[in-house]
Amino acid sequence: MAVMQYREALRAAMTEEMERDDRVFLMGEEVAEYNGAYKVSQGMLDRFGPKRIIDTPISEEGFAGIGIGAAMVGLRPIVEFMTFSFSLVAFDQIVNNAANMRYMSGGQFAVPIVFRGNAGLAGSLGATHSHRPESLYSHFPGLIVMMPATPADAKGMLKSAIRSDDPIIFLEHENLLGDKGEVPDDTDFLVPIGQADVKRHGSDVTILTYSRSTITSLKAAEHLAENDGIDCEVVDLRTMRPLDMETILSSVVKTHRVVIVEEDLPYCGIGAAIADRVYHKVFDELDAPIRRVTSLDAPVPYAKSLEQHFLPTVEKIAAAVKEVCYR
Amino acid sequence: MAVMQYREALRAAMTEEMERDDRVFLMGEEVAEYNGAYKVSQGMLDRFGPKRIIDTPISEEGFAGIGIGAAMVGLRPIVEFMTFSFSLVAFDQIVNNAANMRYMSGGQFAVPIVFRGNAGLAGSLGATHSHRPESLYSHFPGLIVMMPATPADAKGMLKSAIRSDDPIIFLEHENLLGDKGEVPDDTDFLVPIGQADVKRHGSDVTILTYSRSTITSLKAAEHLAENDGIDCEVVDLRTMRPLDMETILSSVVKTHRVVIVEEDLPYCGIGAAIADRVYHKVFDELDAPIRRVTSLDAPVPYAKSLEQHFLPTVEKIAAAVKEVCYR
Amino acid sequence: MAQAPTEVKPIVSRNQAVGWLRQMLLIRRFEERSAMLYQNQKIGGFCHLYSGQEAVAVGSIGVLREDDWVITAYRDHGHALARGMDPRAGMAEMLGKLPGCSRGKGGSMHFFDAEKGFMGGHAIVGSHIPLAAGMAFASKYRGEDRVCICFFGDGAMDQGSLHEAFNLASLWKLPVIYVVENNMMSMGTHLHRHSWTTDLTVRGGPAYGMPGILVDGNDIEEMATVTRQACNRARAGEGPTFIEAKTYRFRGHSMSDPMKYRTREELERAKERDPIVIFETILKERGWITEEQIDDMHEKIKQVIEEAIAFAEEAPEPPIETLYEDITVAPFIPQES
Amino acid sequence: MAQAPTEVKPIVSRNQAVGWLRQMLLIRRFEERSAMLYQNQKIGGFCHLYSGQEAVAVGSIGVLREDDWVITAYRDHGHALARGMDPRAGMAEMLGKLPGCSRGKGGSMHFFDAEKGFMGGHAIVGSHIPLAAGMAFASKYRGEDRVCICFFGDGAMDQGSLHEAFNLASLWKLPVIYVVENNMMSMGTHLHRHSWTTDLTVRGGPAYGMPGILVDGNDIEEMATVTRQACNRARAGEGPTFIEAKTYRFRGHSMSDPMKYRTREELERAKERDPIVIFETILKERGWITEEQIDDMHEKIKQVIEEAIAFAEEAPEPPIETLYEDITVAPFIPQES
Ligand SMILES: Cc1ncc(C[n+]2csc(CCOP(=O)(O)OP(=O)(O)O)c2C)c(N)n1
Ligand SMILES: Cc1ncc(C[n+]2csc(CCOP(=O)(O)OP(=O)(O)O)c2C)c(N)n1
Ligand SMILES: [Mg+2]
Ligand SMILES: [Mg+2]
Repeated sequence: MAVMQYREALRAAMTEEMERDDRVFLMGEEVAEYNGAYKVSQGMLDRFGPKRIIDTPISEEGFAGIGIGAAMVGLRPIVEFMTFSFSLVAFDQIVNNAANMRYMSGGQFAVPIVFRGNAGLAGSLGATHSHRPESLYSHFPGLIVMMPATPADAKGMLKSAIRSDDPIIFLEHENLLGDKGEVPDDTDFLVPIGQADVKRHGSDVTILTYSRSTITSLKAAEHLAENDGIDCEVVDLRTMRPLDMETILSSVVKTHRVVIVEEDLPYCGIGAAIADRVYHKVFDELDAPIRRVTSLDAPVPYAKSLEQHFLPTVEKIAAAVKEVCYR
Repeated sequence: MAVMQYREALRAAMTEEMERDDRVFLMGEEVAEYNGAYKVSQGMLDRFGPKRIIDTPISEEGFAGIGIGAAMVGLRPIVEFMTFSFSLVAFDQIVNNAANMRYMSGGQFAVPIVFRGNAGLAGSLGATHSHRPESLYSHFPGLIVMMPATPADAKGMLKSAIRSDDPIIFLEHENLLGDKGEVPDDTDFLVPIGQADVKRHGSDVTILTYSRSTITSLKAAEHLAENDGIDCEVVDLRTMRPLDMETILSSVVKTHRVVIVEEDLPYCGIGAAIADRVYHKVFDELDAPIRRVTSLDAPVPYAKSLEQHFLPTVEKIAAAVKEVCYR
Repeated sequence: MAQAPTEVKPIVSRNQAVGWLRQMLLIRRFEERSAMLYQNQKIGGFCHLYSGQEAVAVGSIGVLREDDWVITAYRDHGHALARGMDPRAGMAEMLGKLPGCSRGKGGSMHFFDAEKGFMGGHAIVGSHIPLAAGMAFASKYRGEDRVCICFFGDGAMDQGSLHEAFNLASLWKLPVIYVVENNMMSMGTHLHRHSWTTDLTVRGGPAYGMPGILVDGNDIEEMATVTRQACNRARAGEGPTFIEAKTYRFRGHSMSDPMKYRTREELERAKERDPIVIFETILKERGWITEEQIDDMHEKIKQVIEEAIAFAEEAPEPPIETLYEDITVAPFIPQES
Repeated sequence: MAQAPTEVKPIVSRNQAVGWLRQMLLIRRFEERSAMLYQNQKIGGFCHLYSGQEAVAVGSIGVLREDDWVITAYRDHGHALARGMDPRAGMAEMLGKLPGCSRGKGGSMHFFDAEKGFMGGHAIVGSHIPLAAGMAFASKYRGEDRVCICFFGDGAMDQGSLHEAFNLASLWKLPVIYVVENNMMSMGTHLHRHSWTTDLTVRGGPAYGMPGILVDGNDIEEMATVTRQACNRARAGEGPTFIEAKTYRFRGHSMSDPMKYRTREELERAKERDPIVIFETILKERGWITEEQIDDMHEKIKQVIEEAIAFAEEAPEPPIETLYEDITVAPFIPQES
């Protein structure tokens, strides 16, 4: 075990997988000579050279498509979007070419590609730069969507993503990049795709969450334990498609109460999709309607004074938890 | 009242609004000389000339952006996507420029534009040509999303859309274009944005649906009334954002049972979003968990023999209705 | 805008030439029968015929190596057959059957044949142009000298994906050959109404640092000549080439196109330049084939296509469980109920 | 690639010229102080400074009519101020305050000023290029002779949106002027590493049927000259113009850029060509301004900016209820709970 940052864990995952498999390469804006806009790929150009660490022009549609084409013939590209807000100009490539290729070709082609980069509200970036695309991409069968919350998960999940034969949307969070944590050194440490993780065991309420909201939820759980004697189980979903229904349901049948915490928009987002699946499976197990804590239903404003009201907070989560406990 | 096709009703709406307001124009692929890929704009070039009925190159990102720019300075463009599957290459323009412009400019600019065209499964078109973008666009505050099911609604809703000062996503259905129905002649006949319509009154179960699925749901309701003595209320939602919660809830508190019928994908689609809002508002009013009838969670296959299993059918709806009635 | 040399014919052996004629006839027949099957509603969806453009695909694909890649748009039957796809697999796909080249999931617009390096028909205009650069990228990454040839229509010149891929291909000197099949029509829109210039080599060639070669796409040997040059250039690491192949489609844009945008006379005139008739004449003049042999060839191809149709008609429908197959390589877990 | 004429100076009156100098100084000062406020965390998010490029915005916007439109990317302070935005509104926006030019919702990257025809800073690279064509389209549709000028960086040359908009603008002869501010860098990527050619007039000019004019962007009067020509062309219905303005940015890409991609010497050399110093020298040589008057101008501008900062600091935060304001023109109904 070593203590490292989330960004270092991502880098370790890419580095190890690139050493293991020379079909793996990294491509994106500023990943090479600049060492990564967020320093995730720092030093990788020095290590692997310009053949495998590749700076691109600002041509998301172009290089996403190049990645997909290269994957179709057997390479295993990692394509970095500087932020995932910029993936929207490559949306067609991802949902038509990456997601549908295998199906439309009757299984003849696989697209083993990882699209990765930050998503979410990084702070005062305004509406264009703060998109949360988790539900947009989870919508599509053919894609797998992963969102790590901790350094260890960042490493183990990214390694699994790179080894996967399917197209992966791997959403990191800028505000987690500097977080530190214990990370296994084992070069075969893998967090399986589609496996949620109970980050805190508890008996009263199940909090279903992911990415940065996991951290906030854990804080809220501590707060509730101390101040209100409510014992929350915090389930970090980690993979948004496919959802780990087994872990989710075994928690829900224990606690009978669910709060979903997410950074996504409230409408047609991932939270409603999760709630729907829980209701469908275990409606009768629920002692209270599911409550959700989300971003507000508005574009993201620049002003800090406004933006601070935008996201799930410990207070909002605590209020929702109390509500489902009828307290 | 005149009996006309859905496509004629759309044409009548555009024609009347163009005569009423010379800032309105129609732009898109094959809308002019070809008379529309689906003949929606047939004859409009003859009537209005090439200045206002404008053929474009295959440049969705380009002409969507031109429409938005023109709307920012006071024109009122109608932009046709030949099918909405092609809007995915213009996704960034729609969600960043159309949806966010007013907010980001602090209210200085409005974007009075209508993006319209077919969406859904038109039959044997395969995965690339059968997207259902209702949830993708309804996700974003700043957009309004409308989906008419009948010729009268097609006319009244499109006229309201054209008169609106906000960006509208107006999703038609290829398989409804030839449907006939009574349509008011009144040039001021408007169906208000955000208003659902109870297309069939009933007391036992509420079916929430929209677009083509409304027609299938009405058939299922007849079938259930005749064969099972179940009296369904069919609520045609019409506007997907903002949802008409008042109409929805007043039906639900009457029937206490809800089935949602949609052509969208099951996960992170519009149906889960609607279910979530109903649960949130009137959980205690529900005598059974909400059931949903959706497309399958797969890309859309070409083969008719497969595709026929894909969509909501009378049988599937009837089964869901019986399930919520515990029959 | 460079002009292709025309004086160096014949560039193929007699055997090859006869094979090319046969391929063109096969494509033509495949599509004529497809049109009938479409009218009988055995084929559904959109169906875009290639008739009139056969020389472009056959002449260019004809000079590739087996390990090269071919990718195209939705008007893809010609390229697939030129690349050696079994017409039975193609026809079964049209009919949505299990042994179809895409297991019945793709249909007319989405043909695939991995074994032949046929990387698909792609139905979103322009979307496959970056994919082609990606395959070329892989070739270069691995130190191979395989090339990718990518076909698209004049209408695709207006898509942003082309611009991004062209700059990247040129910047990175990727071994890719871009062929615009300029049939002067983007669906019902004449070239001069969708492109600022009707000379596409101005838009796609030197503007992106590539040779921009104009060629008569109905002249199969010219087509082969310029493609071979482009291959050599690509294999030598000198980068991409842009070829504008002027041609004409004899049918409507798709089966549902009433073709009001052109006159019967225009069409008749175009048919006088039928690439198949032209090549038949040339081969006869060279004494490489006789009238009789041609008739025989027509007859044999008829049989092949009828067999393909019979095969397709008898073939099984894809079973329902295939709906959830081939979505992901990993076991697929539907996110529903 | 045409070269701009340089012999026809001066093209402006003394008054105008002095006004331009003042504007450039205002921009420079606005940004120097912004950088400090950023370091003090009064400004958040991304902040891209324009220092070194001022002559491009001031010289070109300086010859527009009041009813023309200006639109640019996220590096937008310079264009906004050149168009006459009140520095107090700009500074309040930087600080996220209610009287900010976008009510505190846009921030540095998303300045807007409808009254001045300043159509925004736009932060998705390339996304505003079609919008500019749309405004030009509206001008033509209404039979007006207003033009739209659109600024973007060399990095935006690689986006598909540019390609689509350029073909459309040329095809429809729209009155739009496209100005690429070629500072040779796309964030940390040198031009030769992101564009197949370093001569952008090859990519953006004649390839799209537009004049492609190369101009020294640090020479404000050249900038004005070529823009005026482009305006005349646009107003006469002759269509778009592409201008490549060579320039240099003195600061990093954004405030968080360590600038490892260039040497101190390169930067020093570039600063010798500071457009403000150049223009000050010219005006002094012409006898249009004295050293004293320049000092006085610097002093006054300092005051203006300090006042703007004071205004911004004292200005109210946007109240919480504004979160749901200005989303739609119609009353907005949040789709939540
Ligand atoms: C992005 C996108 N927009 C529109 C369409 C609809 N469409 C299909 S083919 C076509 C015309 C294409 O013309 P061209 O590229 O010249 O090819 P051709 O049909 O002549 O072979 C159009 C508009 C599409 N498939 N994809
Ligand atoms: C579509 C998109 N991709 C990436 C970015 C991130 N980004 C912002 S500015 C920039 C560099 C742009 O360089 P250039 O266009 O030359 O403008 P300059 O910064 O030099 O003014 C990049 C990569 C973005 N904002 N949008
Ligand atoms: Mg064509
Ligand atoms: Mg630059």
